[in-house]
Amino acid sequence: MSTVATQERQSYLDAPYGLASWLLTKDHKRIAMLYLISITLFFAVGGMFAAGIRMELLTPQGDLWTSDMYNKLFTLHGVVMIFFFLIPSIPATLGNFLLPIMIGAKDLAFPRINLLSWYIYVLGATITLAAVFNGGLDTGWTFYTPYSSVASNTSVSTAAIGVFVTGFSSILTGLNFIVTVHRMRAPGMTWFRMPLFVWAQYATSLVMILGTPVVAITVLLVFAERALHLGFFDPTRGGDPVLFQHLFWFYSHPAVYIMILPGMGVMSELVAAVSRKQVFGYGFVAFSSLAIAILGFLVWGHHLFVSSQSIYAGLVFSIITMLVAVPSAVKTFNWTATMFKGSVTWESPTFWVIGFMGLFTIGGLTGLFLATMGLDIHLTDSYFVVAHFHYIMVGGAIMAYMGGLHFWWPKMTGKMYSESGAKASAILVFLGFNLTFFPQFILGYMGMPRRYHAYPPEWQVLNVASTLGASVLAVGYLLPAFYFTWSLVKGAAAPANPWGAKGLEWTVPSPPPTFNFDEDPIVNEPAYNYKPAREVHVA
Amino acid sequence: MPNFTNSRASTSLGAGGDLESQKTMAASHASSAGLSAHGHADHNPNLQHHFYSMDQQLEASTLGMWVFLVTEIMFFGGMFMVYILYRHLYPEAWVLGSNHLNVSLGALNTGVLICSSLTMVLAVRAAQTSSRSGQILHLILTMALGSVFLVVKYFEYAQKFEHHLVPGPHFDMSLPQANQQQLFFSIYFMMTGIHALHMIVGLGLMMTILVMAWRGKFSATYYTPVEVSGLYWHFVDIVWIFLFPLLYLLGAHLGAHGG
Amino acid sequence: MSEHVITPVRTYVATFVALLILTAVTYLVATQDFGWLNTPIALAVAFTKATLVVVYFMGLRYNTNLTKTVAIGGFFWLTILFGITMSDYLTRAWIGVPGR
Amino acid sequence: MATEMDLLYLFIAAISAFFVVLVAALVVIFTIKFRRRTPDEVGADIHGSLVLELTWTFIPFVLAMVMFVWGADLFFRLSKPPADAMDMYVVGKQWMWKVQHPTGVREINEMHVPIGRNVRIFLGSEDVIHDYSIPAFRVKMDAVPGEITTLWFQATVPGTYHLLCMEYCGTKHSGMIGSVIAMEPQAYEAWLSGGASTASPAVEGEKTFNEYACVTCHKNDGTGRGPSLAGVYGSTVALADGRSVVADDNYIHESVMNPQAKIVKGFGPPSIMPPFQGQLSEEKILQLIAYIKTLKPASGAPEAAKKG
Repeated sequence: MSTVATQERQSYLDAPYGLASWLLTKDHKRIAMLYLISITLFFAVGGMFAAGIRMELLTPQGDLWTSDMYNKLFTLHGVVMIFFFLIPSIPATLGNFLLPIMIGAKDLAFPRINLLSWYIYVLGATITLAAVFNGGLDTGWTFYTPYSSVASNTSVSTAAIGVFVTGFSSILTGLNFIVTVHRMRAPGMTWFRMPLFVWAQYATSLVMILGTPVVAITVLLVFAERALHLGFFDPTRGGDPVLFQHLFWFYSHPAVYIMILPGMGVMSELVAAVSRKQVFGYGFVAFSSLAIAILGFLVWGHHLFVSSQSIYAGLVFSIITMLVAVPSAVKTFNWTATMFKGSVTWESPTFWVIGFMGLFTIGGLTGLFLATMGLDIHLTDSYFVVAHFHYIMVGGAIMAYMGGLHFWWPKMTGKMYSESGAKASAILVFLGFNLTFFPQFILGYMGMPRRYHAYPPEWQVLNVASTLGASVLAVGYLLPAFYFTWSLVKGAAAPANPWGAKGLEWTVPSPPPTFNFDEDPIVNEPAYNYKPAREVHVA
Repeated sequence: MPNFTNSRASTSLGAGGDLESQKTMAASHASSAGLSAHGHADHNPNLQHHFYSMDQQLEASTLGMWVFLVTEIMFFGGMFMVYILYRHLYPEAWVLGSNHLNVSLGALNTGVLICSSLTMVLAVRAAQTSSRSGQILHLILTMALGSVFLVVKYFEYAQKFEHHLVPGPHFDMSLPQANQQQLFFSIYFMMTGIHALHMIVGLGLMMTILVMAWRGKFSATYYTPVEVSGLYWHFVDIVWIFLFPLLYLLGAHLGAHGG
Repeated sequence: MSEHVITPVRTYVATFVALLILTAVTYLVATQDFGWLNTPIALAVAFTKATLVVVYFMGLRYNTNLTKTVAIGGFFWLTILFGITMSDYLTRAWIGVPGR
Repeated sequence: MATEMDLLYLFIAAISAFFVVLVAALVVIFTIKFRRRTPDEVGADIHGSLVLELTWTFIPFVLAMVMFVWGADLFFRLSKPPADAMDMYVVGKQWMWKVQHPTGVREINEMHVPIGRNVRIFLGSEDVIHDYSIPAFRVKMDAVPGEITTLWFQATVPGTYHLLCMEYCGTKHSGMIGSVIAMEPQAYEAWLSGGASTASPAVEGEKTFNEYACVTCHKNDGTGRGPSLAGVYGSTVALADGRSVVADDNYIHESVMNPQAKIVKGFGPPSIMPPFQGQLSEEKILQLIAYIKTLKPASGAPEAAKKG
């Protein structure tokens, strides 16, 4: 192992040193680290709100928090987790760090705009936190009018501006990725030699570019209605509250694909690397990312089946929602097929892969229940929906984010983390997660509404189980904080390719130098080109 | 922990296969991806380190601006959606509301913006032909026309305030279908307000480009900032091209045009 | 595309004049009552003006096919938002009244 | 309907369980069976197979379509209330449900219904969006301010069932609950007669119709300045601008709130009817509609309203 070479060559972590060099950096790897720190903070904040919710639901009568406090808790849990953790999580950290290296570029197309994206994220976060500290927000993360524009007296306007500003952070990230993938690929890196992670990031960026501006204007209209009396959605002045729902879900459903597509990209990489095998059906997996991104824009109406939407429009939305489930199924089957006849390691990333496969499949399939119009009448706005989207977002996106973080941690920090700690954390998260959210499917079918501060007593047992699961889940998520920081201090130096994986990022030392490559790479073989042992050319 | 050591000579991934053949093959790929021959980058002071050639930098910047303009299209698209629905639900109220708008000022503004597009494009052309004076002249003209647009806008808004046509507590409720007209004016103010904001941002952009042009930074080999801000300016003009007929000319054929 | 083609001033001025004429046309057409045709004409004229600006002033002519797809893609996505949302509002009354 | 929904639920649950078990089992089996034996072992050189891809694209597609068709059919049947249903008027107001029976008996947060009869509910909201939901009957519909929505069900087993508001509506969203009491028909009639004998919505509607001087313009014999409302409910009305609309609840609701929106042909723009936005509460409008529904075209009336 060429450990000596890593030391004398300056890695991006210690090239220029000092706070200013970090806060004014234009290096995509450092910006990824800045994002990593900020979104981990917000993951903790969102997690605390979730803990507040779960503690309240231990007892049927709402005796821990007042109902106003509870409404603020679930609203802020939603806003913080979605806008400040899930949407930026994989694209802004793993995506920012790896995309340029994976396609052989020195940096993203617009490094300064990349830094601006982080500052806009910080600005948006500050404004939203300002809203949290003076009155909080109790409209639900969905801001439904006319409650948000007329009836709520919490600081909806400030939170609306906070979300509006944060939206531009993900627009700029998306813009950067699209231009980089189109214009900055190394010689020889054709579209079909790109890693599937890059395909997923590209598809996610399309959704960021085409969807986020619509929620920006929608949230701005709510702000204008509250602050300037412009009555867009005000029923007393002829406005239509359902129009808000159309505009809001036009972005917010594709937003859930912004959250899951990068996770799928990470999974394609991890499955290939842990089984050291070409991803099964590369082309199908790549195009299913694009299919999900594009079809994702035609299905938002399945959130409006019971909100006086025309039943004929409901038909169109329901049938296309069924179509958008097919690419996800194709991906899942392709990942499973990739592991067939692979050489599957039992190192920690495999635990996250298996966790993802189990939970994401349940999450995806429960989406079919809600896409079926007949069932949605009973299930919408119940805990069934809460369980479904948590299985996708926590079971899918966060499990993949954790897996990706573990898989690329040696590359990003140059340190190895404790394998046993990672395996324990994966198991705890898997068990805690299932104990938290599976009972909610049953609660949902029994009719327990979401966002309820107090509930009829016969549902208490399942809620207690769910809260128990939530505490196990919390421990599972806290563990990495310990062994990752421990690895930074005491971790062994990571070799260039600890997992023996294929990909341009594994050909550069860990942590990589500031400009990624000493010599510009030339690519002349397909991605995941794992050759059987005898042909390995050992220099 | 075994790993695939990479031969120091080149970081190519190929297992086996001699170096020379890879280089020639890659070079052919290089030209297709618009990169100059591998390793040899244009030596232009404005070339940023992570680009290979000025062409690649220009293409990336224009593509970047076009993708940004798509986000602006979707941004204004949200407001047009509100416009379309409420015009479908309350057609008469829309015509009544539109009759309150001053069509001549609107038409004047459209003309002003089209002229500013012309001067903008001549400014870009002046940069392409490295004529510093041309750049400065046309940039100042564009900014002047932009300011004229904003001044005319100010007068229009002043008129609306006078006639109590601003939605809110002092909206003139005696108008027929007052609530629905209040909806029309909500959309009118939101769309033209956001458009005016974009004009102001555009003027700020022009100012920075003017300063850079003054310092003679732009020439035939490096005019990306001028072209990119030109794209933005033309987009703002296109938005107004759609706003004018949809807001101002609704009830024109009914002839009842108030001040 | 190493050498960027510089458009002669004539083309720019011609596009400029065309745009002014089209604005006048929009105004004149709007003052005549063509019934339901008024809006489609206004939109058609606005679209031609917009395409003129995009193709000539914004130089989409010389750009790569990718930039062209980006520009067209942007407007196409608008039609998705408008079309499907309006499909809800236009078909709400189809359910009719029970018993009829 | 509820049992069929349970059937559909079990059908999809079975398919989902099958695929979850299939994927989970395969993943675990492959991880164990093909575990890495030597440190530099590499997986087999398999790229993919078109046949497999097509099969696991086609099969999920077919299954999804079956779910779609069954679900859509059930949804349509649940969206079209039968004609013979008993009308109930429910108005959601921040954090309580005001219910009115066809005979006029009023209730708050409670609703007594006879079993074995179709019950159709007209939903209005006075402030924000609420959602009238009875999980036991598997029905739910949003109450949107500015609109009237409908839902229907048929209670089969007597008992008390939860009534829950299922669209977030503010502080006491979780307090906006109540119960639906399904009773034997005779018990329901007994309860009804025992209840406060207030006038039925139609009678209340007629009182409002006279009180707000609607009767001065809307005369049944068509001689009034406004269009005759006899038999208008459900008929197709030709409008002044050439469009023709079905006169359903929302049309009447909108025409009362903002008469200029859809002016009937012959009573050309501008309509002389003042807007009642803000003057009439949702409840009063629901009663007005109940009254208008009782107006049948008088036999031989000169200008009988056009049949739908």
